[in-house]
Amino acid sequence: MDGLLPELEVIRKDFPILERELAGGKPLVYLDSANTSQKPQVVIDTMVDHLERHNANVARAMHQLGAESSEAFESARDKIAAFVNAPSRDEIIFTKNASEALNLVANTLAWARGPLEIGEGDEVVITEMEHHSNIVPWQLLTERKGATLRWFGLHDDGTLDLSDIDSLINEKTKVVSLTWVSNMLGTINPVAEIARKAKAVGAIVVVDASQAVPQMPVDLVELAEAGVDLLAFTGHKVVGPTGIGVLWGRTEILDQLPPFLGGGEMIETVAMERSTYAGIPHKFEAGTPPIVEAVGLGAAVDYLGHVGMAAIRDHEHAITAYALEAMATVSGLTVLGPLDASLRGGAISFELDGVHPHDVAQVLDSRGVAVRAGHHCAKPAHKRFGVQASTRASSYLYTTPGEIDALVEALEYTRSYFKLS
Amino acid sequence: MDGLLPELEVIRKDFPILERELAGGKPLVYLDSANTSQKPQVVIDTMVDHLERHNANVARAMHQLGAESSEAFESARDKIAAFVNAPSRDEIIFTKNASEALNLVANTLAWARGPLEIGEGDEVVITEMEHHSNIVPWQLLTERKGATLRWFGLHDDGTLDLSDIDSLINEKTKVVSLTWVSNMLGTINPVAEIARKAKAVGAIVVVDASQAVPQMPVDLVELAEAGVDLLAFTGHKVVGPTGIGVLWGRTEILDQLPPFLGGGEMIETVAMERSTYAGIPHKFEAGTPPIVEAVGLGAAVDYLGHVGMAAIRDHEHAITAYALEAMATVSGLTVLGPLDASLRGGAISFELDGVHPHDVAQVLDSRGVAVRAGHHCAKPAHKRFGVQASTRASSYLYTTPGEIDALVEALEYTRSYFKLS
Amino acid sequence: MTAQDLDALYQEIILDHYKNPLNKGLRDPFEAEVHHVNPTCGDEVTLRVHLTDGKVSDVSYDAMGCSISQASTSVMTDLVIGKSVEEAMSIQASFQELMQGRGNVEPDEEVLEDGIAFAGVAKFPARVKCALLSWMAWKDATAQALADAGTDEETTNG
Amino acid sequence: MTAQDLDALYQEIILDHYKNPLNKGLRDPFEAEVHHVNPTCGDEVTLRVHLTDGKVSDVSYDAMGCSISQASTSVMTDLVIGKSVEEAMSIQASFQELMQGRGNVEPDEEVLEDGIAFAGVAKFPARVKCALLSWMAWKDATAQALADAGTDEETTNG
Ligand SMILES: Cc1ncc(COP(=O)(O)O)c(C=O)c1O
Ligand SMILES: Cc1ncc(COP(=O)(O)O)c(C=O)c1O
Repeated sequence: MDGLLPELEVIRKDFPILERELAGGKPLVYLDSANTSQKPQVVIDTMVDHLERHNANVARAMHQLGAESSEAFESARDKIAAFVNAPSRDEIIFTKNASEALNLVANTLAWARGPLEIGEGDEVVITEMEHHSNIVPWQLLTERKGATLRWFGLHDDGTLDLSDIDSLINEKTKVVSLTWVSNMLGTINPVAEIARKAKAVGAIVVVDASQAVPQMPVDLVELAEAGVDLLAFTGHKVVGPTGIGVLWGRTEILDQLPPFLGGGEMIETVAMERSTYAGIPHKFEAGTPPIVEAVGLGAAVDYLGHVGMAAIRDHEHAITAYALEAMATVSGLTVLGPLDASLRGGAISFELDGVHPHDVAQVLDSRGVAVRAGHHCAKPAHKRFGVQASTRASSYLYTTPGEIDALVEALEYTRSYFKLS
Repeated sequence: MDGLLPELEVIRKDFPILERELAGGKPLVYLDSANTSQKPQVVIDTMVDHLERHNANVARAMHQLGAESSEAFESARDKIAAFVNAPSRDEIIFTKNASEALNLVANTLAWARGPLEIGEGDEVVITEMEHHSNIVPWQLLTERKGATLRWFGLHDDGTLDLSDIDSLINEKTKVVSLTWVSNMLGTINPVAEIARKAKAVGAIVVVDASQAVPQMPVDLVELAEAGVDLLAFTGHKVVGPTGIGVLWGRTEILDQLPPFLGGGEMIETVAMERSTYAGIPHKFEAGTPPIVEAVGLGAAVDYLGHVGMAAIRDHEHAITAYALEAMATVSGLTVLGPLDASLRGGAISFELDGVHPHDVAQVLDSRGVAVRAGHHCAKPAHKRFGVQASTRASSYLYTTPGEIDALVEALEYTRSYFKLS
Repeated sequence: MTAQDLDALYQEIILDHYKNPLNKGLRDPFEAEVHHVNPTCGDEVTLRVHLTDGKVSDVSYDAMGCSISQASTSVMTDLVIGKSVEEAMSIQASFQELMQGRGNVEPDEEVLEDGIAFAGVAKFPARVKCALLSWMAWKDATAQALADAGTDEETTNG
Repeated sequence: MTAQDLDALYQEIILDHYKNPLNKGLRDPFEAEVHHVNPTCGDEVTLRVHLTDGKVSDVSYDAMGCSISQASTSVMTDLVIGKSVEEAMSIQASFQELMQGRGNVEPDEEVLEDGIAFAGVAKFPARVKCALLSWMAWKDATAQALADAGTDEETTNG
């Protein structure tokens, strides 16, 4: 098959969990990577080495362990900045996950004064395919500030309906926030094009790249040129640990935003009467940061960089194309989202006529096939397609065509288990 | 020496980093545990096992890995609830650190409406010995809402000056937030007594237990009875990993607070127009939580529980008494904070006449002794004592009297290095 | 999980109730109506209770969800309709205990009848919420109806 | 770090400047005054610059901090006072480059004079900020003085 990672079997060996045996001696077929990715040994080992040999708090400690830990932590920032080609490494802010990164933006905008202030009559624009983490923060912001939330709708094929872009993005628009790749439909959105439109009216552009960064090369210099101001992603979906996310922001914007959480590390000086704040990135990193998590994430992006993000994109594309084709042979199966693999990422949500997604996932699990069932934190998108829930299979760099075969075989078994054939 | 942990050498073997050799072949003398604690092998191994064998996202997944991961994550909550004897396990909210826990409270209070709303004329009371993470959030809240920040001063011996408690805590007081154990002075504050006063005027009582939970048995049922409403601590100081903190809150208060971060997991249902939110603890846990960190923290509190928190308190007490006595022999050394070990925790900040804390820490480091120098995120307390910075030695369950001897010897060396004798 | 576990989960009785649910639909009269959601998957139930003289006269519902949640709703209505509120509450408690028992609670067939078919569900933490959705909705609705009745009485008495 | 490293850090020259700092105190006249802090440890410097005809006529300061930061301030004033602004800026740049070079930059004694004693500091990331505190303050103050002068000229020309 064209496009697969050439050393797929070697890569699989890097991920210890892929050798896991499930109940009944079933091998694991992990197709839930859009939910969270598995971790290569090198990420785990790097974290262990840090905890066993270099553990200390950062920034504050003068001793050798402190210097080692600070060095490891700050070079993780360098690595991540390089991985997404950030204009400046100080623009990389560590959060606890992508959700916190998005909330950081919405929450500080609520307290911003001056040009970034949002109030009555102002509008925030999102899309109907957003993850809840890119909906609720904007609902909270607009409700609290008396602004209006608006959104792009979707075409039946799962792409964004941009027909009303000129009325949606107008001089009242203060923020446009959208996902680059949908975690439900798989759709890849034209973020640069939308960013240019938003810039033209002076709006801030926020991109949720939680599903994009794992799957494709990201060039923030280029995106910044198109007008993207802030971008969020999460560690656990890029073969890194939980407990860490990343917010990238353009320096001029970050400098204008008020602080988010207050406390240790984010200050310049503190008196009981008033405090002044540090510059970026520390201004937004109150308290002891996720140190071993940053170190793990550094190892993760090194690992992905070593495999090559272009190669990973091609692999995902090949697997997705193969999966879409194979799944089309299952009768009663309807894919939600674009059917052309080149327009989408590797998350494939579907319906199976007559079987509820929970039951699909349960039967699949009895065959060792791990998929997700539910609304995948994208309830409005499900509603748009008239369904309450769906089943989602999602691949990653370690996924083989054989695992897709196992999925399809398990889907056929599901149909027969529920006596549908 | 009375009170030391009986199996101290066995305990030390549990902490791999304690075998670390520093530059020049020096053994590590780690006296920076108030900054962050070291991790026992069982915490590291539990995290590795989770990452290598059970890694999956929680709450959302129907498959076996998902069930295992969710079970591990939620039983960590059970363990932590039991460790601090929380009235209900659903009152344990995972945050990224203690700073986020404190900010969660201050930030949601800023948006609270009804009885918890804070506005002009209202007062928030803290103390002069707070960590910046328990100062800045309240400065932000009071500034933003037009309320007034007030604070307890300190006696020369480093204890709280409670002489004006009746005027400080009055009918305008909406929140009283204070540290249980000072990270700089070591002082243990009478939180129950202050909570009772605060309750009498209907104020919310927040306790920063970042330095207390590591060092002494904590009984939240008892504290709740005294009137404590919310309590924060941080994973990395209780031999757990970074990236996780805990907020405990009384159900009635948590239910009244609006959501903090919006997104996945914290919702009941989401529509584009409006959302409704889940009950506690999930309401305050937006996005993928720190899963492997919670699992690690669960192992950490199991470990501490196994050693016994009363035994750890006695050990800390014995080591602190020994250290205070030994340090008194160093000429020109002044301890900041109570000199009676029974009134304090194990963090000992001091001044050495004629040598700046940076330089003290640097020379100590050349002898393998790791201490912290600076303001320890407690600038106002330093200012109160007329100093800009101090050196701080802090012990934990793995600290030996021999390490205190090494500290004192290194302090003498520092004096001679800077030609003070 | 194995094929055997799967069969333990999807008992014939469950699949029967799923295909042919009892007491389906929303009916009048009713004293309380609630809407419950399973936040994880979006499964929903709208449920009404009608009480007369301390008895559960009717439970009607409109629900969307998986086989487990649908079958559980059907079994629940069948078990509680016609019982005294007290008895029904105790059945609810038994079922909830069974579901939350992680597979360690022995079900009482006398009390739970077809409900014992859900014993296997208790071993699947992710599915426990499915099985409990309508039972919790019923408990909530009944509590509301009783509270309103109490208020009415108070009002009447006052 | 070893005792040798310690001696490499605390060069005699550094300890001399620490004990007997040059140009200490705040003096008039000055065109700009700044206050810089090291957020980690609270070390502070208040620093004034006096420029005349493109020359650094005076740098005066009030500072609290460790031996490295105090000695560095003393050396800095000694190096820049009397130089042209341009030359002083280039000395500042050399010193900053040395400090941020992680021990891989060879110091130029011609340019940095006593400043080369700080070469050892570059290997201690936690201390680099100490050594740079007053140098960054001087750069900031000088930039402000120049900007103000520019504005004044503009105002005069306008
Ligand atoms: C008393 C006290 N409060 C709060 C904190 C903040 O904890 P964290 O940095 O983990 O948020 C600390 C530790 O740094 C502390 O000692
Ligand atoms: C598109 C998208 N946005 C946001 C998130 C939130 O990420 P996290 O749960 O790590 O905060 C996710 C993943 O759950 C996602 O897929």
